[in-house]
Amino acid sequence: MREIRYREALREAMLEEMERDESVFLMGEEVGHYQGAYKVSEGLLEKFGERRVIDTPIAEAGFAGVGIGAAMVGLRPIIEFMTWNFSFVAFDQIINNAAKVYPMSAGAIQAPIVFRGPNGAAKQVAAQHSHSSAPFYTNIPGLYVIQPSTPRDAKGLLKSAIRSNNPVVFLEGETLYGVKGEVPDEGEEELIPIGQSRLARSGGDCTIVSWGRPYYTVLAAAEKLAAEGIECEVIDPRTLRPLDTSLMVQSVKKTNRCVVVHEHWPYGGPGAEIVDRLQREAFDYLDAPLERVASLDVPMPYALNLEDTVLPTEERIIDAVKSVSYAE
Amino acid sequence: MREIRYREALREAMLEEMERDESVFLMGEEVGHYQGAYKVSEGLLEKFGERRVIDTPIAEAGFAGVGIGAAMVGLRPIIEFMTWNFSFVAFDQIINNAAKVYPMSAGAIQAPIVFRGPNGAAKQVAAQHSHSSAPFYTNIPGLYVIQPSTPRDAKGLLKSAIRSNNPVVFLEGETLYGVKGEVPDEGEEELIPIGQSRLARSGGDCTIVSWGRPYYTVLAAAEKLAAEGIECEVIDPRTLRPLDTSLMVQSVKKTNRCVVVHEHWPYGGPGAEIVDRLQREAFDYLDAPLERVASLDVPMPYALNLEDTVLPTEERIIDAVKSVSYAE
Amino acid sequence: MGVPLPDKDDLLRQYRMMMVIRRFEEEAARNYAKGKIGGFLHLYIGQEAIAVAAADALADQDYIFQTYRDHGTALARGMSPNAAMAELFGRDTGCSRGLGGSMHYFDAERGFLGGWAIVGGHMALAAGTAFKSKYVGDDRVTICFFGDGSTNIGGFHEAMSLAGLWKLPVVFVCENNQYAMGTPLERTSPLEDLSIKATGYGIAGDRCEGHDVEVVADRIGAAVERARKGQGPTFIEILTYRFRGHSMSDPAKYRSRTELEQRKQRDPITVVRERLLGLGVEESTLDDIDLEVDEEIDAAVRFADESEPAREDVMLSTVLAPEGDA
Amino acid sequence: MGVPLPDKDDLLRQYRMMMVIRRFEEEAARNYAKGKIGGFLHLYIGQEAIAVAAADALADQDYIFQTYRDHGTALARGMSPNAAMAELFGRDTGCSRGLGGSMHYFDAERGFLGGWAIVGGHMALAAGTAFKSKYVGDDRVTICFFGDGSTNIGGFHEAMSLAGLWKLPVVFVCENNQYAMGTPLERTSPLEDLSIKATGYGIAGDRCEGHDVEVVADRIGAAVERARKGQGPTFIEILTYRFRGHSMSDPAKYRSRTELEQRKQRDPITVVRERLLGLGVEESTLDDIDLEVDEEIDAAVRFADESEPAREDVMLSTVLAPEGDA
Ligand SMILES: Cc1ncc(C[n+]2csc(CCOP(=O)(O)OP(=O)(O)O)c2C)c(N)n1
Ligand SMILES: Cc1ncc(C[n+]2csc(CCOP(=O)(O)OP(=O)(O)O)c2C)c(N)n1
Ligand SMILES: [Mg+2]
Ligand SMILES: [Mg+2]
Repeated sequence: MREIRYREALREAMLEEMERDESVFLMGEEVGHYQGAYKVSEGLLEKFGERRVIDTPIAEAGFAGVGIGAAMVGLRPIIEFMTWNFSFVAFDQIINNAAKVYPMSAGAIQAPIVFRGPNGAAKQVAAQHSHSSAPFYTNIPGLYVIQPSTPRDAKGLLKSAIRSNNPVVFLEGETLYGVKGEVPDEGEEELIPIGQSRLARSGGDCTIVSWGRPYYTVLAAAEKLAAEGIECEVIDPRTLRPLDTSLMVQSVKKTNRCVVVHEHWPYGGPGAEIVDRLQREAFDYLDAPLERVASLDVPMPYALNLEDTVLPTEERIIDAVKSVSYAE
Repeated sequence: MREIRYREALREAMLEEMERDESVFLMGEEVGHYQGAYKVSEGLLEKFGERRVIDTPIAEAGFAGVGIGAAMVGLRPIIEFMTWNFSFVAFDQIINNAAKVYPMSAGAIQAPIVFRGPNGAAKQVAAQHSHSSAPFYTNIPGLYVIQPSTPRDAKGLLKSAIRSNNPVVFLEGETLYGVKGEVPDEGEEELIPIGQSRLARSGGDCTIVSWGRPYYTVLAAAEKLAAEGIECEVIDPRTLRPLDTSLMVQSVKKTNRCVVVHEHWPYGGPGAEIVDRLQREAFDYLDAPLERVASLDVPMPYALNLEDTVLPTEERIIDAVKSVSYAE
Repeated sequence: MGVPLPDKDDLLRQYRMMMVIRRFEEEAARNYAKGKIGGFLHLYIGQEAIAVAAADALADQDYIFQTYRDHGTALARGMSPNAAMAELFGRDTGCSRGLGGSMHYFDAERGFLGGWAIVGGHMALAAGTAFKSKYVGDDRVTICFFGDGSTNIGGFHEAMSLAGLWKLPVVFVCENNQYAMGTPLERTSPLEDLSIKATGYGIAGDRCEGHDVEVVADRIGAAVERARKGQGPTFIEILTYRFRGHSMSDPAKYRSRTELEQRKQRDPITVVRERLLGLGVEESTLDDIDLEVDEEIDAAVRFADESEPAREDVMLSTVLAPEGDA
Repeated sequence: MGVPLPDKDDLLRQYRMMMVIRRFEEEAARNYAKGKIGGFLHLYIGQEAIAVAAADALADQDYIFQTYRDHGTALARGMSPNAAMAELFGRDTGCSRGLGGSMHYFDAERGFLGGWAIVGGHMALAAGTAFKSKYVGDDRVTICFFGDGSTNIGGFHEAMSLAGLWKLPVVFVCENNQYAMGTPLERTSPLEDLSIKATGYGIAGDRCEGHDVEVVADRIGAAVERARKGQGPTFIEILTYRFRGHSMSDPAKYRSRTELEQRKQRDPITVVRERLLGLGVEESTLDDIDLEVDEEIDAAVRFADESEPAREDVMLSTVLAPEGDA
């Protein structure tokens, strides 16, 4: 295996799928000539030309809709939102068109489309540019919602998303683009199935479920906790909808406690859904209430000192693990 | 107390507040000359004139934004969405403007605005017109989200919402508009505080939390269960954000079990949030996992026979209560 | 404009189809009153010439998008009245197997791509199918219908902007029936002539009366031809009128009886009937057609009524498409 | 156009303000490089004449909305460089107490109502404050700035539609700096002249060059006057250019050095400086102004640097406004 960055992993996924299937194209703001606002699509225009790598005007609802329409008649669009914050002007297209055409037509018309782009806080980009969108999209039947934490998952899941016959919301992370990780060597194609969680770290004392940016904070916290004698088992759902709780339940049956750590706001969303599912599916095994470490319930402030407190911190994670472990 | 319909209760709230405060106005599609798509605003145009009861073109993002702008400089708009389904084209205005201007300006500029209209399924209006919007709006800090079940709550909470200095998402129900209930007599002003739940029925065996349309199904189910010897305590949160769990926790400490019944889709939302909070706040008192009865996880079908199965049914509620009660 | 005028047979065929639509919807209204049909039901009565003209102007492979007011367009395109009526009755034999209802007709084989109920929401989809035609180089044209009330919403603007920029093979047809629900156009637009908006998108604009099927076919035909030749999109405003309320729950009190009566003078069906009589067609020929249509629609009602209800397993299995080899 | 030409003193004042903006942003860029400022930083360098002209055309009570490229407009309106710089440094003394940052400047007392970062999202807000002026009958005018790249999005369309329909006292100023991030206008618009779009909304359209503060003040002034007289909104396209990249992370490789150099020939500051010299103002007078401005901006940086960081209690207590007597 080689080590590449998350950004490169995404690019490879798109490149391979575009080479494999002529019906796949990439559309969005600055994806072509500018090489992508975050350089995820670097080089793709040169390789595939303006027909398949399409720069758009600023009209998210419009080009999301164009993608859905094209998908309805056989193409496989990848629609890049420069960030998921801008998907909110296209929210109706996703909930009412992408997620509805297959069911409303009773299965006559599919919408194989991927909406992707960076999600969540970057660094100091403030309230309008720091949304974690998973709570909005995971509620909606008819969609898949994927949020990969590692380069390998990013690549393998994006490839699966592009080949899926259903609309996929694919949440990346601006702060993850530079993360390096192992990815299968060239020529070794890996498709990671949608809807399977992954064991990221083994441990018998406490289960932590986490994904996206805080996933790395969790891994760091787990090391510190291990040094104090608390071994955490870390599970990454990878796909948020449909949610695969099998590994989580298995783990909780062993550890008897669990902390869910996520970047989105506390109310509802995958965080609450995971708690809901686990308290039901592992009720008899829980020695402590399920805890959550979420972003603080405030719009993201600009100042760095505050942003750092809003996002899930190592300290808050460690405290939560200790609290459910009745430690200290 | 007199009995009036939910629709009339809302109308009275608007009328009284518009009489009281010149800065309150009503804006939306068909609110004036047509007397409201669902006749909630009937008579208001005649009473207040075109200056204060404003028919708009079909441009939800536009008139939602106009309302927010007007609120920023001292007016108190009531923006009617003909249904909340149409708020999705205005989603960005609500999340990025209404909910953000006060925090982003560090408290310099308020946005006292009410967005209101019918939410959830009506009858056979199919997939694009049957959304339950609470999961989307409750996630967002900076908003209040209110979903009253009874005429009295509708009136008292709408009045509070109009007087609030914050943006309020006010979710009504097309199928609730005709519901009759007691409301304080004319002249007896009642402001129901935002953020207080209400005990709707007392019982010692099982707690049920419910609101909106299924609230009535729950009350009916509770009668049937009572006949079988299971006494349910029913709590209506009324305000979904901020969520007041005090009565729920108190009740669960007594009944040791709880079922949450709601119209929105199962993944996340207030349903999961309530479970999350209760398993934490009443962990030691739970004799069974918290159960949820939700809308089925499908886009709403048109056919009535199917719609009836998608919405929470009496049967599913009774089964859930029995299941957490380990009955039968 | 290069499109040949239809001859007598064409006119007869068009007459018949308009009658099918009219009678279909009259029966639908009756069955709505009886409680056999639920939800929203938006009738197209008065606007039939547009659907029929458009169907004539299009080729078999073309794509069609309509709003919730979609029965006429679907029937004109060739959807069977049986499948259309069964959908309204919520039956498994319906064109959307009872899952879509009146507002969400689909007939994928005929390129009828819905039935959409969010104002402006379907317009970008139409730009999308046109985009696909450009992408793969087929010579399909997409036609997209919407109302006068739909020209203020963002969805309209973005679809027009992208179609204009990319010169997509799409025809945007604004069926201006003067009202958006209860709101007359003059209360939502400072412009009386909506086709002026085309200028802002650098696309061709056109405008015509909608009661004469031949005129409409001619004008839509010209736009379709432009699109097919790669000359880009057209925005056509067609002036029409709906004789019924916005939907079944609307008594349409916002307009005068006189206005309605005046408009009924230009009932597209009467117009074509009179033209046919003028061309020497026997009254009895037309009456025979009427009878035949009556029977066809009655049969559709019976078919719908006798069909199996929509199925739960279909509902549950059509939330997500099966995965397979992409 | 009814607006008197500014005299020498006015020009000197305008020159000074343009220098304040220019130097402010140059310092901001420097401090961004030093890591004192984070997030996105969009510079207005090259466009200063517009902000200064607009400030002159407006009355004290008027309302202003700008995009994320908001420093110039806020400073021209009278925001102190101290408060502006402290905001970039994320300090409690900033104009948004460190919560907003570069993209979300607010100065409610001066009617500067943000600093908005979603393209098109603020335009309806501007229609809203104008709506309020009509509602209460005050004679305030709202001005709303946005870029050339913002004319394809729904938010633009809906704001223009409503403002046109209701004849609201608002002036929409499109600062056409030729690029939306890396995309030149010709790749997002089939029209070269964006002001044509005004026609589709039944509102007044205008278009002018943006490097000459006097011309811009004149044209915006006329539009403001129209709005104040109740004659409805105006859409003005002002042709300008940004000398820097879209934001600090953009090296602006998508344009040629020649193009940039050509545009710098029409630097609005040089233009006004030369005009002043032509009017007989001494070079030394201008140099004195420059020095004064340098000191003012240096002081602002010191002020920012020495200020207390943004406060957690402020953040937590400004999510929701306190309730009280409404
Ligand atoms: C975004 C949105 N807002 C509101 C509605 C409710 N609504 C349905 S049809 C309609 C009127 C549309 O009028 P028009 O576009 O003229 O079409 P017509 O019904 O006359 O065919 C309205 C307001 C909707 N479906 N979608
Ligand atoms: C809805 C939305 N989409 C995308 C973006 C990302 N974005 C920020 S500025 C910008 C370019 C805007 O160009 P223009 O309107 O010409 O303004 P300028 O930056 O040139 O002043 C883009 C694409 C955004 N902020 N909002
Ligand atoms: Mg109409
Ligand atoms: Mg620009």
